[in-house]
Amino acid sequence: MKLLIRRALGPLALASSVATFVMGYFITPPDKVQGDLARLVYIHPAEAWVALYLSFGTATIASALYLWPRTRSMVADRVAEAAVEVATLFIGLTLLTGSIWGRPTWGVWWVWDARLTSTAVLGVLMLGYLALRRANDDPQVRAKRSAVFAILTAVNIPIIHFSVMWWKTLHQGATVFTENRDLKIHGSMAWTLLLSFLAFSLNFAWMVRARYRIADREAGQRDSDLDAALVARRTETAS
Amino acid sequence: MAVASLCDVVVTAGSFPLLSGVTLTLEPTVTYVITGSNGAGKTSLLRLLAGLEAPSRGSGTVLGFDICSSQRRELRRHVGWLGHEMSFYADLSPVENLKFAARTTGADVAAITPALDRVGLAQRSKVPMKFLSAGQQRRVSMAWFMVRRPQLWLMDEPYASLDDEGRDLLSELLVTAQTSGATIVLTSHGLLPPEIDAASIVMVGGRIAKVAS
Amino acid sequence: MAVASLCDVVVTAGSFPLLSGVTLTLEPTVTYVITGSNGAGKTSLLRLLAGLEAPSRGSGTVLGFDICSSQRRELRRHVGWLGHEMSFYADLSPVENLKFAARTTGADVAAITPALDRVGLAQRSKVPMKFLSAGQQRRVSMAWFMVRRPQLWLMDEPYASLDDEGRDLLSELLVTAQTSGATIVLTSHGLLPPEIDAASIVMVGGRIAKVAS
Amino acid sequence: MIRLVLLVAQKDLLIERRSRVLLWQVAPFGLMTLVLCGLAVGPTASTQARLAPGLFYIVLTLVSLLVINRTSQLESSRGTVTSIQILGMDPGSVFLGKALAMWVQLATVGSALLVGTTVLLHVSVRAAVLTLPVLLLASATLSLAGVLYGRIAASSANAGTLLPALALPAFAPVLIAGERAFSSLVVASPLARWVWLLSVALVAYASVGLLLYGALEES
Amino acid sequence: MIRLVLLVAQKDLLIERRSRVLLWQVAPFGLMTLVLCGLAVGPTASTQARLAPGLFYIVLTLVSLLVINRTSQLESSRGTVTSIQILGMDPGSVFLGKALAMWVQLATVGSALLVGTTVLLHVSVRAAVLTLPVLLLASATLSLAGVLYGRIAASSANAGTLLPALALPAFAPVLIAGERAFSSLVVASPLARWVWLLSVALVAYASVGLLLYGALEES
Ligand code: HEM
Ligand SMILES: Nc1ncnc2c1ncn2[C@@H]1O[C@H](COP(=O)(O)OP(=O)(O)OP(=O)(O)O)[C@@H](O)[C@H]1O
Ligand SMILES: Nc1ncnc2c1ncn2[C@@H]1O[C@H](COP(=O)(O)OP(=O)(O)OP(=O)(O)O)[C@@H](O)[C@H]1O
Ligand SMILES: [Mg+2]
Ligand SMILES: [Mg+2]
Repeated sequence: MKLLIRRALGPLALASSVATFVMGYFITPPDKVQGDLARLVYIHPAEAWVALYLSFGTATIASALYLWPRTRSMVADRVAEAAVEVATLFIGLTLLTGSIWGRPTWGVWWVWDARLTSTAVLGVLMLGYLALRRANDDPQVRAKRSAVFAILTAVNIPIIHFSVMWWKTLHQGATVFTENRDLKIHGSMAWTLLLSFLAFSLNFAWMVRARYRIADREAGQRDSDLDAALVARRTETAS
Repeated sequence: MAVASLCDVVVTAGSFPLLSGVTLTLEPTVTYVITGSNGAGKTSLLRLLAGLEAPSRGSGTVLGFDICSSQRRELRRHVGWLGHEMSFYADLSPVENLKFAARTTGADVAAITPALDRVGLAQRSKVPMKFLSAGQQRRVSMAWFMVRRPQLWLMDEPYASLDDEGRDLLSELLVTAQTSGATIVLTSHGLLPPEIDAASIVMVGGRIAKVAS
Repeated sequence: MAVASLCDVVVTAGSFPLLSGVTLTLEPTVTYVITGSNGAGKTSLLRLLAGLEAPSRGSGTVLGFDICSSQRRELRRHVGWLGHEMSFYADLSPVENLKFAARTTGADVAAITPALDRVGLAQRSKVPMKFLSAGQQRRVSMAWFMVRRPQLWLMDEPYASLDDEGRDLLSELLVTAQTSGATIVLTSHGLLPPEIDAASIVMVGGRIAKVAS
Repeated sequence: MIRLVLLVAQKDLLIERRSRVLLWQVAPFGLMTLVLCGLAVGPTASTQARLAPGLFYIVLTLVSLLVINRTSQLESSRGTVTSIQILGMDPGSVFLGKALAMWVQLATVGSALLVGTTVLLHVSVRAAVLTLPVLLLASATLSLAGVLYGRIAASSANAGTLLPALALPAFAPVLIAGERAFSSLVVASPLARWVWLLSVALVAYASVGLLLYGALEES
Repeated sequence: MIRLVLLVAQKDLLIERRSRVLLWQVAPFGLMTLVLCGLAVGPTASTQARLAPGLFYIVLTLVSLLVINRTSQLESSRGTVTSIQILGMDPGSVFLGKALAMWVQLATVGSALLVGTTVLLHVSVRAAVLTLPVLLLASATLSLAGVLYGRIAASSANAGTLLPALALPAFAPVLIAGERAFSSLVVASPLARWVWLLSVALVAYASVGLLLYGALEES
């Protein structure tokens, strides 16, 4: 099973991405109102789903596992780090494609909409997580602090979400997102949309695994460095 | 039962091994003095014994607490510490600092004023710690040991910065502590006063080179 | 001409007199050792001689500079300093720190690496200062003296925290400096090694109680 | 437990009383930022009254960053860290005690700022008085969160700049909720849900703190 | 003289490169404050374009407080202060060197913030590009003033909270001039006088610094 995952993950991610691209670009028809621009729907929502839910969910669970004494291991720490790092990339992409989409649709790059604002806040929180990791050298200390920070962030997400939602509904009328809902009823489009979610999720899994393996190799390297350092330290003389 | 027993403990900071495999047993009511050249790991060993550092390899117990687990916090309550650097809150006076410490650990608050008198700080006991001279700051730590009476005394170069009178006072304190059943571990670069009868631990390159009593 | 002559100098911090009237003359190429009990004002006197404190009463000159005027800054360039606390930038390594100091004072940059080798820090010369042990930090200061070769050496308990080898090194350094014409003032609570031939200054309560050579 | 909470709070407040940082430095900073914000939005009284709640809470957030920074710096020097660790205090109590002390400080500065806002930015006195309970709630939430984030940032390199980067995004909901509640009083619209949101945040931070503060002290 | 200026600047930038405070902590903080300000001011785009210059300069001021704090903290511990004093460097050069290093940092963060402002607060790209020279001028003035105030606050107890209280009022003119100049570009009105004001402030701070920095080091 494990072997299967290891072998199949990369090719599957690649294949589904290619399929999404082909379907999205050549097979599905352009939108009546937005034209070819609407094809961003095969990229942007899936990116957002990976960035907000899949990756941050992974990071939170891994951090909780690290903090729970019985399941504490550096594996969990590394998974959390990998997930947040990948999430930062995806959140950046979400903001980017969203802005690109927003410029022709809304006439501006950015509006103070609930979803946009909470995405931006979350993005900064993820940068904070990465900054925190860089500010501590000791692996144990770093793991603990960043795990607590990740959990705090997870607790914050619903709070941010609701505050921003309520805040917006007080100020702004209907959102743009409802207009596009009817896109989904076209058969080939719905399938392509679904496929895009699958493709981005697979890509996420593949990237996290790759990042994890780099971290693992670095840790292995550190371990053997430590062995060498121990030997060097032990041979220090009384001088 | 041994006060502390360490088995092949490694402590690292970044990628540097502060301790490179320490195996050691400390017996109760003995005074130990750790010697070794600069950077040999004396301070690091004391911090390990105090529960202030977590081993990255090896295992051990101190005062019955496992130093690899979260029992380290419990351990810390039972040791006394005197370090190179200034301790306590710099903005508070010795009296205020010791009162806070005594209240949180349940030590005897009434013993504070006599202890500060004893170490010769009666005059300066209401001045913020940061204004005290190097030796005076050390004396505040000595007063804290008198109030706290811990089971395990850990002192990093306690004789440094003290004048002759301070040194006599410290020796007296150590002798009384030892006879009343405490275990003492201190580091030193010089000779100890003759009244201190100590087993010696020699460190080289982050490990124990020799233990002799 | 005298290296330093102080006439009834008072230095205060807040309302507390750190020095309560010091009159003192230091002769060139002599080594002085200041002794006295904790809080007697030894560190304060050294700071005064370094041009780090301004007298609130009295007058004096050090190395020909008037310590009551803005010549104090000029004076500071000509003295060497070793204090209780860590010096230099904690985030930079010994090499980087010494390079910066040498460039700003015009000292010889090429002398830095040999000096660090000499004090036994070849291995640790690229680690940020804050990670060095107590004795290693002192050794960096010793290396700086070797590079700088100041006219007046001011050292606050230089022998503390050094191991035997470090102490020998320091004594050697002091002897060479003295023979090459520098004046040395240091404080100490213990005995000095026999090779150091020093005049003694005894302080009590912020003043000079006795000077003997 | 409660004894220890009070002891810790009392000690933090004693240090504040000794150094008078709040009175002489934080409060003037807050007032000054308020004036600057007033300048930046321009001189129209109506605009100012409309923007006042938002500006008030921004300033409060910045002030709390200063207070948090100060509180966690008290225990920052290496020697102090060691001797506090040696006391082996129960982390939950330390957490609550420090938050209590910070709450007292934030509520004090906050009230002063509220007076400033009323005077400088033309908010009605009625709205300002009515918003006081919300302010107490918001500052309690900020304190609990602040102690946690302060501890996460503390004693890592450059805590002074790391803290704002970590805590500011997390403070956003408190800021929004406080601002909305205040605005509701200015323009009369429902406010219950904002109080509700603040209370949820308060409980969330208190529980996470009690559970996880220990894990942070460990390190 | 110039050699010493460069040496000092280089040393400060080296420490920054070692610790990466600017990249990981100050820049995210600035972006977040911008988002928060956008939130607090409310979502209508038109209001935002008008308020954008003011908000931008407020955020820049807060960011510079962080940078100043960090720069003066480098020399804060007692031992370090002593050994720097012992080098007896020419105070004028130290002043200019530190200001230079700070300028590099502020200009970098400022440009990043400008991009953020353009995207988030609907400023036209043209106005943003045209305001860049003013930004460079304003950040140079802030740096010079910042080093001075940082030095005044440093090594008194609680520098971290004293600094904002001292420096913020002094930054007000720079803030206003920068904001006005930026606004002039947004709504097209004369801007020369603000550039003029900034230049005067720059020269004034530079001269005061060169003259008096020595007096500060003395104490
Ligand atoms: C910077 C700008 C934008 C950001 C940060 C952003 C962010 C997001 C996020 C976080 C989601 C996931 C929501 C969820 O699954 O709960 C999402 C979904 C979506 N976005 Fe955007 N978005 C932006 C601009 C746009 C624009 C301009 C459009 C189209 C006109 C758009 C169309 C959509 C659609 C159709 C979905 C899926 C809707 C759904 O599943 O409810 N987005 N976006
Ligand atoms: N800033 C200050 N404010 C008030 N009192 C101070 C201040 N600095 C030092 N003192 C006091 O001045 C006296 C002299 O201090 P100094 O550091 O010179 O003593 P010392 O002789 O070096 O002592 P030690 O041997 O302990 O190092 C001490 O009693 C100290 O408490
Ligand atoms: N955080 C750290 N990162 C890297 N190296 C460190 C760190 N802390 C200490 N070291 C190194 O670990 C070694 C042991 O330090 P330690 O303080 O235990 O020595 P010590 O025996 O107490 O020396 P001294 O007699 O000088 O006080 C030193 O070489 C020091 O440079
Ligand atoms: Mg040591
Ligand atoms: Mg002294």
